[in-house]
Amino acid sequence: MKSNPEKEETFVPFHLPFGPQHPASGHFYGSVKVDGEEVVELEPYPGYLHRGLEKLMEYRTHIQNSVLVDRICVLEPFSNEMGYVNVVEKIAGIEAPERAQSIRTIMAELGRILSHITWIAIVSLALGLDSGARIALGDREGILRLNEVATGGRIYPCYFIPGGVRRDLPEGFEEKTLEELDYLKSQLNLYDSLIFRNETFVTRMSGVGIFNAKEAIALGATGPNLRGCGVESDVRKDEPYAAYPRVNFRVMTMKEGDAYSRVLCRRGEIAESISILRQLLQDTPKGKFRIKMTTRTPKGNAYFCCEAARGELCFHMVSDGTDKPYRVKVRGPSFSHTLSEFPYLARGAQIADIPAIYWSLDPCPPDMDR
Amino acid sequence: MEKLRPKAMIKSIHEARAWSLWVVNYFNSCGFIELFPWLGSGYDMERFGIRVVGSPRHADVLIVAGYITQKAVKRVRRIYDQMPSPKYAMALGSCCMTGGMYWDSYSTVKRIDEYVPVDVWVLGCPPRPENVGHGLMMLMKKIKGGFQGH
Amino acid sequence: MSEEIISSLKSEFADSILKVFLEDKKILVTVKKEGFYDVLSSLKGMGFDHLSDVTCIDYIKEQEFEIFYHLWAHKKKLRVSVKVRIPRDSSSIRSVTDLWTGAQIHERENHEMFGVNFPGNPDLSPLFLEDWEEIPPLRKDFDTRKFVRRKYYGEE
Amino acid sequence: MGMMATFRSIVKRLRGILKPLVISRYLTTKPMTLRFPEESLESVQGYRGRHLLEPEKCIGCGICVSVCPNNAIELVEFMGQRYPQIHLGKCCFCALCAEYCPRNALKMTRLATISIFDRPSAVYGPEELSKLL
Repeated sequence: MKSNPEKEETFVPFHLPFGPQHPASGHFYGSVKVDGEEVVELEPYPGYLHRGLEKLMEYRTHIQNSVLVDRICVLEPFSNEMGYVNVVEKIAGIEAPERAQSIRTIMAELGRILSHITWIAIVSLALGLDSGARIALGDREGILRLNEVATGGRIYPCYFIPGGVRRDLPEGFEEKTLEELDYLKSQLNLYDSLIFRNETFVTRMSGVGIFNAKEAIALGATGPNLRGCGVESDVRKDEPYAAYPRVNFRVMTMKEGDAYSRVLCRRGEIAESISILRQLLQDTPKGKFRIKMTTRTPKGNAYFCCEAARGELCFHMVSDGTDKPYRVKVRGPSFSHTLSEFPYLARGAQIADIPAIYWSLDPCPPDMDR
Repeated sequence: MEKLRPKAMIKSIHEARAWSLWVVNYFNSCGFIELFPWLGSGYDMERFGIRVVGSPRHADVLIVAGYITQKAVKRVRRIYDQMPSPKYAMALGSCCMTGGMYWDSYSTVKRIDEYVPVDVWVLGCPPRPENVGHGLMMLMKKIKGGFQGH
Repeated sequence: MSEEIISSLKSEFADSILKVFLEDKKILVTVKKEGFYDVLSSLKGMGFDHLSDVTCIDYIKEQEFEIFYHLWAHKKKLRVSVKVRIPRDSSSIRSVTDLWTGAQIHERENHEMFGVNFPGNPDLSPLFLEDWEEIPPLRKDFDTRKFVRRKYYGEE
Repeated sequence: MGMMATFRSIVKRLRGILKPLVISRYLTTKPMTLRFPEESLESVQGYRGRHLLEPEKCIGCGICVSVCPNNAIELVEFMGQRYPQIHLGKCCFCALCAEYCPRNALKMTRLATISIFDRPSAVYGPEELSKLL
């Protein structure tokens, strides 16, 4: 610590609440011990959105759980459904039909773009760039409209179900999606000039919240936060699932490991997701979109990982032969972002950088508390 | 207040209150996502004079935007106490009315109106932005009609 | 790749490993409670540097907890799950925070939700629940519906 | 050399100020804001809104009661037969009841503007369910 010695015995840390009702903290209370402008220690106090979902899942059948499970991460419901549905199919030993797999991948990638655009809005609101935030909030409506057309639900689609998807894509969905993707591709340039290459955004984000690859791996970082330090790890490439083997895309990695490189990783991922969607929408295989599955799953346990927008989302389910899971453990990506990386990065930072570091990790508090 | 001022003035006070609702910046769970069109440029609630303010001291309306956990209900109640009266509360979604999705969860509060008197319930999980707008219109009509709030 | 790891594990820890097998590109290791820490530290040496999850499962009929450590090797692109069984009542198992710093919060959550004690973990204070007097909620003998009826709906 | 450095920093400052002005193209395009009560983003065909019950098809089997994750549906007596009564304050609009109804008696409509002042008006009995108010 840089605090001078003669102040040592009179130094009383001042607790600054980065509290639950803070415009940039989103229901996560961090008690920040501060020495002047510099953060000495940040203690996370999560739990404001803890509903005990893992306990509730033990009382509901698999079909009811597939509706409950996309409430885990509010900003990106599709990846939770993808994880839960695949782990149930793994235990039951069945495989969703080809068409269902590519529909699931299409909706998961749309969910990833939606989650990244929502993150662009929140991070520019946290740093005060309001015009970019308002436009990003307005752009979400296009993808929400696609969600509504395909699945019937705006924010919570309740669309994936063990054995496939609940209904087929309506006709004309491909053209509408391609149109929307062209619009989003052009909006990316607008975001570049408004937010990503904005003078204040760059100076506030670069050189802040730095950790190298070794520290990031030790802390349990995954997803764009780990790719920001140069480690090429993406579950879609390492353990391909659904229709990802048929798709080729580039894993975006940066080297510096500071807040700005994580931002650029996410920005690159939007462009990659758009190209993935274009490849998927060319040839969605025909055929059944759902197969009948018995409600009971055999005894056994399974572990499935998928790549959510924030990182590695893993489901570990134990089934005891009834139609209700015996135990489901969800490893949300934000669990390690907020509780082990953020306190590590906040040590030694300035107070003004706390929101910038916090939102460069893109945490989702309901995903952390479950 | 009724005795001292002529009727026309009282009516205009209600009208002025209805058209200048200030919402405290505490959006806690799923309903917060459906307020984006209202905060942003989708429906833009500034057209109705509804503004988001940071501190409860300046706010009139507390929007309870979803399920409330046992830990968060203390903060919600404290924020509601800090708001100057006349103040109103609006509840989004079914989770604060009857526990909704988490009716058997050990850590969420089942009825929010045990802690915060709610004036308008907006149903939906989460409610559509049009439904939230409908709720705001109903709250404004209720205030214009002379509802004093709490 | 995974066959060498399985054979080296078998040779090195013949006594403390009960079962090692490969199941659709994942290595599953069942370990006795005594030798579990050496197996984990040797796995970390082999390049399994990412601890993705510490899962605790409550088998109330056999009065045992089962703890899973899910590891992932970034360079080898391989996943290993290590399974340990510990008695349910005086459940305590050595903390692996010195191997992976990210494990501290996983163990803290399992301590709050199951009551498993992790000696060596720097901070096991409550994480999600505030002033909670009941037994740890995720255990099988805690019935959340009975608790909710008593506390929120007022029926006994 | 100082001249070039200051010149370059001036250019950098100017570019930083002028670049966000690209937003001025929004002056000419149609505003994104919808005037709420008149214009609004209507829900699409197939959106999961409020339920609609067809009493003649319903056989009172109670499958919807068991499949609902939130216990929002009960069977109540109405004109001699048992029909579902849905408490919209508990419902999560997931349409599992509509999907698993053997007689397709329960469907989801596009109507989603349901906001009320008091608690009891959230309970929709069989007669309210069968009429689209």
